[in-house]
Amino acid sequence: MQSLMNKPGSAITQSLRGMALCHPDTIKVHFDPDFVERTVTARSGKVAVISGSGSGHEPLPTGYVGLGMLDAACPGPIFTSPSPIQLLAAVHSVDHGGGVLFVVKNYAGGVLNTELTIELALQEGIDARFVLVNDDVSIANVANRRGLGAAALACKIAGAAAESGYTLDEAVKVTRRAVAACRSMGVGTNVNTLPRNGPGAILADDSIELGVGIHGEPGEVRSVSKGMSEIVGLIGQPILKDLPFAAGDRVLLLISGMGGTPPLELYLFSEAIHDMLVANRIRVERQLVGNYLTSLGRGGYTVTLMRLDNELQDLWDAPVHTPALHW
Amino acid sequence: MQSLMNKPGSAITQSLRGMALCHPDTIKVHFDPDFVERTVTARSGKVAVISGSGSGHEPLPTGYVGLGMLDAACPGPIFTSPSPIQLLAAVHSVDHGGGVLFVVKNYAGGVLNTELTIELALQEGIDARFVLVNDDVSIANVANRRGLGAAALACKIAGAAAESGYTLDEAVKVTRRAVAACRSMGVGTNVNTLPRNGPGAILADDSIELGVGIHGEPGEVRSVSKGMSEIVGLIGQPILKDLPFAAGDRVLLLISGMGGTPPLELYLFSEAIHDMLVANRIRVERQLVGNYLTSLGRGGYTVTLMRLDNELQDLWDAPVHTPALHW
Amino acid sequence: MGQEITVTQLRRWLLAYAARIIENEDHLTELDTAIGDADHGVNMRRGMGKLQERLQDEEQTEDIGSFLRSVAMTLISGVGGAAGPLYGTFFLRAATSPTNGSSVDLAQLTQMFRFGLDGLQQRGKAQTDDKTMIDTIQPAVEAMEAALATQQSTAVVLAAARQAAHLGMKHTIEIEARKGRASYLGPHSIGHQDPGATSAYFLFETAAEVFTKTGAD
Amino acid sequence: MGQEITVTQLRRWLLAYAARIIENEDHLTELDTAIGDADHGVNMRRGMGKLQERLQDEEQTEDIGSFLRSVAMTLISGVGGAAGPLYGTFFLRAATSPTNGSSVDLAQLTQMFRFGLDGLQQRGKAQTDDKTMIDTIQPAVEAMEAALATQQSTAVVLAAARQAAHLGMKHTIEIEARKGRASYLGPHSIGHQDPGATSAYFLFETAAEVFTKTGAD
Ligand SMILES: Nc1ncnc2c1ncn2[C@@H]1O[C@H](COP(=O)(O)OP(=O)(O)O)[C@@H](O)[C@H]1O
Ligand SMILES: Nc1ncnc2c1ncn2[C@@H]1O[C@H](COP(=O)(O)OP(=O)(O)O)[C@@H](O)[C@H]1O
Ligand SMILES: [Mg+2]
Ligand SMILES: [Mg+2]
Ligand SMILES: [Mg+2]
Ligand SMILES: [Mg+2]
Repeated sequence: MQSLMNKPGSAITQSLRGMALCHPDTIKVHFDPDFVERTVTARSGKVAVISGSGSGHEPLPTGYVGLGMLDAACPGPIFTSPSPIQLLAAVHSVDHGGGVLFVVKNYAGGVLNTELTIELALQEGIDARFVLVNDDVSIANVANRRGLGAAALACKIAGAAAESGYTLDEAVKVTRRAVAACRSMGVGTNVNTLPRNGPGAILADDSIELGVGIHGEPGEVRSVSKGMSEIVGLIGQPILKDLPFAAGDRVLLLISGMGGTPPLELYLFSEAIHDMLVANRIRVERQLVGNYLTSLGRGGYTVTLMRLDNELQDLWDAPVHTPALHW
Repeated sequence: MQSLMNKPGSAITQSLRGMALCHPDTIKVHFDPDFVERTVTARSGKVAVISGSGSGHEPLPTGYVGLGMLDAACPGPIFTSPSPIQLLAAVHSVDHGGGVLFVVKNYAGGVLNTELTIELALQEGIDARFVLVNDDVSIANVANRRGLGAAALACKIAGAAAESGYTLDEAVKVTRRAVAACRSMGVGTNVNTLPRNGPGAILADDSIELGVGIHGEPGEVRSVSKGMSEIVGLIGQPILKDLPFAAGDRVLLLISGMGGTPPLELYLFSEAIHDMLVANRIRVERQLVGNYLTSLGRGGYTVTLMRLDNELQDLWDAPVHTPALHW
Repeated sequence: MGQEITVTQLRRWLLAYAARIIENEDHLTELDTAIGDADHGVNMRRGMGKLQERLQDEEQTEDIGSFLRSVAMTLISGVGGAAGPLYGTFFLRAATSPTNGSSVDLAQLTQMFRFGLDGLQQRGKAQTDDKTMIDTIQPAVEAMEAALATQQSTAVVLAAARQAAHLGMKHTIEIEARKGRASYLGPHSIGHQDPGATSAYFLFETAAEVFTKTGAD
Repeated sequence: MGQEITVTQLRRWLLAYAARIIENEDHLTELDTAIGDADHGVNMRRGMGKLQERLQDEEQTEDIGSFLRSVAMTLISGVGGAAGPLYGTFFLRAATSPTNGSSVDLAQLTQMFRFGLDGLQQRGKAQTDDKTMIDTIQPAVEAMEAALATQQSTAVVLAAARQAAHLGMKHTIEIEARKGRASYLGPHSIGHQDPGATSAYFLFETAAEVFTKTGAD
């Protein structure tokens, strides 16, 4: 059935239309250039929060559009950044005079396109800023760290801040602080299936890929015959040491499947993560477990920890009403 | 990474423990015999609603435990019915004197085990009944029709009825009516991956399997080079004609991924389904699109229509707070 | 004829049955591979392991009804699949035969089996010729009833049961499945012996061996 | 020397460029297959198609600034990937050179390229030897500036630019990528020519061809 997805242009357009038909109260879709906008109008002066991303990571970003989160999302082609034309169209549609905050994962295309969009917006007198998401500890060089689960968390924090009246400066500041409090890592359990490549290769039964990206970027192949606790041993220390997280910390735990991992396996992984956190005396104050940042139908998971303080926790708890998150 | 799931016994137990750690406010887990119970205690005299199912279909049934839905769920081994020992342990734990309603998909093992459990419960003076879910129109012989998405819907309707004070008789009656108003069909886009079999075969790019079950039961292989609207053409008529649904009907639409289909493809499918319903002047009053009834990580979807009346719609809208559904 | 069967003999029978099933685990799984989901041997083996544990427990009842009920619960928890609740129901209902006490004579044993068979049929809704364990158990019980009516000896009654069970089991090769997973195969199920009919045959094979030997003591 | 370049000549140059890229689509994709994600040819081809449409539009400006800005927006919407915003920025910033008017002389053309180059570097934060299109464009612009300082003819200045661009492009084979996707490969990127440096080379190759020919008219 690969063929259904083989014409990414029209498939993505149709899929967006389908999404809007499924969530008519929450989102509406614009085409050519493509972007998704929330239906609930924002009060004048509210900071607009926008996120662009290549397609294939759903629900990020389109599933996070709605009250308390994104004002608009711009989906690019599969695994490819949306263009400044899309981003600028979204700016024109959702700017309410409070300026625009972009949440951008740290990949060259995304950053370049967002920076160019900001240049174009500034030329029109629209104040626009961006927050870079770079939580992937599997990359040693911090400047090259990719954006993973913190992208979803940053959209929530920025959206809640904007909704509750933060100025653009304040919203940028707290969202940067949120990202700075996050560390993540990805584990692949099979190889990515890109529409153009057909089904991915399968890793050996006892092997995983450590530190994979969400676009099929390879990780380090490891044999893990001892199961989940062994995997968690391999990713737990790099994550905890990097911030570092310390005994007594309160955290938000996000465990996201990459799209092809059954809930059964995701919860199996969660169990081992919880045990690791208890052993390190880190308290899970809030958590999300499910498919929140995916990589088409690949098998695997990413785990993200965000160290909470009162402000971040309040923003996290603030009401949200989107296709993928609502409380 | 198949090996992580290769020891189903212990993997399922650990996964249940992980699930409880991820949703501590909503569910708690009992082991040996294994069952999941809601944390919110029910008022005395409330009908208890229980559903058992082989594992591998998550969130069904464990993700539907909580206020307004299931009092308890019993997960069996992968694709294998739970035993009467599990079911009876759940009965003992959640019976509040109002009797017990079991929601059972129509597969021999599930029915036999539930009927035996009911016999044992009756011997103890506990009133227990079951509602059979058999919504799969791909099977001509109605007696052999398998349970698909209507299982999730029946759990919601039964749970809401029980919560709002229906007697056992009344709850059974309305849940049977809900199931009778449902018709479903499954489409497979690759072949099932059972832990013991390793990765499934992949269908040709332009092929689907029509009328697959959720345990890898094969369907009819069809070439569908024209894409989603062609698929919807193949399943739409059998579903609509069977009830039959008629112009002017209000329906609840459930589109569930089988676990390995990316949201992008699921919404692409949704678009075609919506277009088909509009063409038949059937109004989608409520809808759920996501992974609600899965088949490990297989690619594919099931679509379920339930004809709504006021009572069913009110029960659907009633508050629910479970890991997988909450409003 | 007047021979009395106690819990001790029933236990001996079921231990022989468990051993026979365990010897035949692979064979049963092979049969289920052809027309089912390749687990009947595994299911039965798991249940028989639990049954052996249970039967080796020190604390034992002398009441046949309680004994059969405990066997039933062990099979229900141990076997799983369709066979678990079916065998479980067989023993659960056999336990309710009103003439069970601390021992049964041949007529009472036959009635016990009849109760089990009726329960099994009520549970599974299968008839003979549906290609299930009913094809073994029903002719065996009917053969016992017929032989009893003509006042045959224990050895003769149980030999008749065993032979009828064997014929029934072999007959499942020729017919199309109408119940259980094999029914999904329709006419393709023809030519294969039913796994459940096979595991049920061993009930009568071991009964003939154990009770006859006991009777000869 | 005193030759003036108008929007008409710029349009002719960019049409030649578009044609050259389209001829080389597969080559560019092959280069990106070795060290990137196999789409540079596809990306550029898509953008060049849109550029051709745009340049064939009837309604045209005579103002070089507006013309370049419209070229930039076309590339931004058409190319995608990293190359889209980079080429887009090059033309967007080239459009802001204060000496642009309805025509530019050789010095003003050079300044226009300098503005483009500076914008590109600001956007992508790459230096020479990072194995990107900068390795082509920076030496080319510097060569133009140096040749201008010694009062060379249009033909000589543009030949110098083309030669420097060519050397820069070939130099990318020898170095390790530090920017863009190829940088993920580290030392494994050595031995492969950078796709963006290659597509950028054609800017100067076609400029030398078109503007020199124009000058000879
Ligand atoms: N409705 C039924 N009535 C009687 N016996 C049945 C029925 N359904 C299945 N069986 C028996 O159960 C056997 C299969 O048992 P088993 O493989 O352990 O369970 P499952 O089919 O759930 O995998 C079949 O060979 C058949 O003899
Ligand atoms: N930061 C940068 N500065 C300058 N050029 C860059 C930069 N990053 C990438 N490039 C250029 O872009 C080219 C790749 O373009 P393309 O394949 O179209 O985009 P993508 O890398 O997003 O797939 C590289 O070969 C390189 O020359
Ligand atoms: Mg079987
Ligand atoms: Mg089975
Ligand atoms: Mg590329
Ligand atoms: Mg690319």
